[in-house]
Amino acid sequence: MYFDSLQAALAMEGHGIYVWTVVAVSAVICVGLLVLPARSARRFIAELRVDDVPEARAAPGVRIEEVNNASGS
Amino acid sequence: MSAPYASVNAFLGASLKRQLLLAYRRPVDTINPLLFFLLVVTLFPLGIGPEPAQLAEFAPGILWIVALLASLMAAEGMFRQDYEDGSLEQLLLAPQPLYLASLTYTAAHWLVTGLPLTLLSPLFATMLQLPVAALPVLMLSMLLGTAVLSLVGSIGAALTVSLKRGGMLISLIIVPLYIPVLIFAAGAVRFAAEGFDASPQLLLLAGMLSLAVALAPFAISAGLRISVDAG
Amino acid sequence: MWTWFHKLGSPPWMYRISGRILAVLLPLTVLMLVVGAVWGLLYAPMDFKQGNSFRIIYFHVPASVVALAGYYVMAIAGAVSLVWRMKMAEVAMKCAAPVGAALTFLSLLSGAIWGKPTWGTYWVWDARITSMLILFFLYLGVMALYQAYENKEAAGKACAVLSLVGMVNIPIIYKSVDWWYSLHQPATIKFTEESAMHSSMLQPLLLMILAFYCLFTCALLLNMRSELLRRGAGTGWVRSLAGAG
Amino acid sequence: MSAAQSSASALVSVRGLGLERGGRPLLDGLDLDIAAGDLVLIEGPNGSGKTTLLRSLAGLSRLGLTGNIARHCDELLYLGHRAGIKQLLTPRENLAWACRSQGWDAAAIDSALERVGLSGRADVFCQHLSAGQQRRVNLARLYLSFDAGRENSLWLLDEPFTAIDRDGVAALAATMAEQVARGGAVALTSHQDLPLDTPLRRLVLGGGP
Repeated sequence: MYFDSLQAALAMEGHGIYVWTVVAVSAVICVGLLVLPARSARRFIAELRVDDVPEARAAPGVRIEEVNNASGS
Repeated sequence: MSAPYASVNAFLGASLKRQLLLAYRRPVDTINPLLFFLLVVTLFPLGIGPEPAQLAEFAPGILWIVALLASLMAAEGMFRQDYEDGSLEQLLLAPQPLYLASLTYTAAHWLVTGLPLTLLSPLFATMLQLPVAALPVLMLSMLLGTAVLSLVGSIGAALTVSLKRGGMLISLIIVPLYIPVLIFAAGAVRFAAEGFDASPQLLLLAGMLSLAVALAPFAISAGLRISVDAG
Repeated sequence: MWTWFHKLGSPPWMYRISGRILAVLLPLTVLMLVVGAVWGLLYAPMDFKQGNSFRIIYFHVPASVVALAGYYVMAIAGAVSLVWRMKMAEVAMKCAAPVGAALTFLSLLSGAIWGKPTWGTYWVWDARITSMLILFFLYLGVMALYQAYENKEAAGKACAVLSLVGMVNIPIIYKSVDWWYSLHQPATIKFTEESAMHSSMLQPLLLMILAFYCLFTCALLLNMRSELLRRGAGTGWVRSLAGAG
Repeated sequence: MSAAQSSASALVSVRGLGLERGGRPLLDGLDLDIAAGDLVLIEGPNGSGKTTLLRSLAGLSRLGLTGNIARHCDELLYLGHRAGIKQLLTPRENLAWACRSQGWDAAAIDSALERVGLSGRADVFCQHLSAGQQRRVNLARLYLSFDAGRENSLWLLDEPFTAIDRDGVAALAATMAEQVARGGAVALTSHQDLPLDTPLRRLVLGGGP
């Protein structure tokens, strides 16, 4: 280890506050990047199980008629 | 071989003529950016003080930032009218390539916003005490730079024209892309004001213009197709 | 080759395979991050010019490098989605944006904190920092454009176009900012002057860069899985997943 | 006639078309050929996808679309809800622009404007015209297209009778019949029946979800 003691490592000769702040922010962002999407996916699956989304609706049908307008309609 | 060229030329001519005619019949779109420019230029001496030396030092940056903002303002409304009245749909259906149509739209837009700004820039520059020796470089940088701004701005306009609240969005999209123009153009004017040779920056601006002319119409066309479809 | 390409476009296949990749990559990423951080913070020697604040480099530089690379990943995914109309590429593009933006934000924040002991102020218009700020705007622009479109298919296409435009511009922006910086502030201390970096400092940095690349990949895959589930709501594979899981 | 043959002579042929808007399926697996001589009336309640289908046929709409649409027409005329009329141009100028690729001539524009009853207002800015008159400026394009007499011409008309009086509707329908008789094709959406006795194909889009 470069530092003599834990105290020295925390203080880093006066620069500790900056370095450790960056470490903390980085940790928060890294963990957030991994946890947030995973949690959102898990929650989505859980919600699905509760109110079981209905099957995708089929498109309504189309009718093609060949008519002579005079006699038809 | 000559027939397609002739028809392309005829299309470019007709399209440019139509856009310019429309701009002529609605002069407020041309006058507004100029008025905006004048207003903001007036604000700077009031904000930072009237000392000529100080103004002269900031003049290149001020002139170019205001030109950028004026161009941004003008870009926002570029396709709005055509989108709302359905002209864009007809443009997409036309047999002529959309690439050319995008280019003529942008060219017309530049002719009624960027070019007047270029022509009037010596006036604004004089108000801000920019040395007379720097005026030719200023005009040249405006000529090249505002054309790049128009091309880049119309990409943003094409992508946001179908959106209800496009105003702030278009700034966010476009301003980062404007930055190289601001840096080199203001740098060129600054160099000229300090008596150095500004031709490298002007050449870089010319290079950016070539790149923008070649590539921007693809993005504009794609943006217009998406916007008409999404609307 | 084509079957592979075809499979890549299939949401259930992608969901399954990404799960398997993550099972390996995620622990590895965490391990590399922890080892790299401990190595850099506690074992690497101190830089004599900047003192211990230099250790911020082990977070700032990897975040910056990967944030920039992330924009290229996003733009290339956008290009693939436009050219081959591949839905999966569009999902990747959409999901890369927030990850890249978060890393850009980390880069900016760590740069600002680093600035205080180095220059005595939290914000200096240094060329790197300024470029990162512009990159941050580029990311925000793509994300805001996506949000603004109600039709998400149109949103995907519009963002693909915008990120491609951004990709063409990034080298120009970086070069122009470099030139601008050299013009206004000739040669002070630069963050990333690694020319004389000792290998005992460089090794943990390289490890951290690798770790951040892996972190980006993991976060991207996790985001994509979440997005795939949402898009696939109502289709068979998501229903069976909900039933089985 | 087999499918392959019919698609060869079709001005636009649709295969396995699926349409979806806002997560709602509108169409699925539609096969449709519009051949020379066809007059197709697309019907259906509001929100059933009439306009979207017409825009897809024109090639304006691609979002949420699956399947294939192949166009083989030499001339495509699409008139949508938005008129494509510039308020600051006169009817004459608008038409000159609209038919620029046909190589317009002044006489054709005059005659088209006369047939829609706008010959007296040819040089007034469109912003001074009523809504119905503006619609008619747009419809004058149909006459111009008809007079140009291009082969394989396809008209796609979205609600062409909106804001048009009874006589106008009759004249318009007659023009469509002529266009069809001459070997062109027309597809239109409308809430009203065509006052015509030409054979008509009806495409009835589904009655809601």
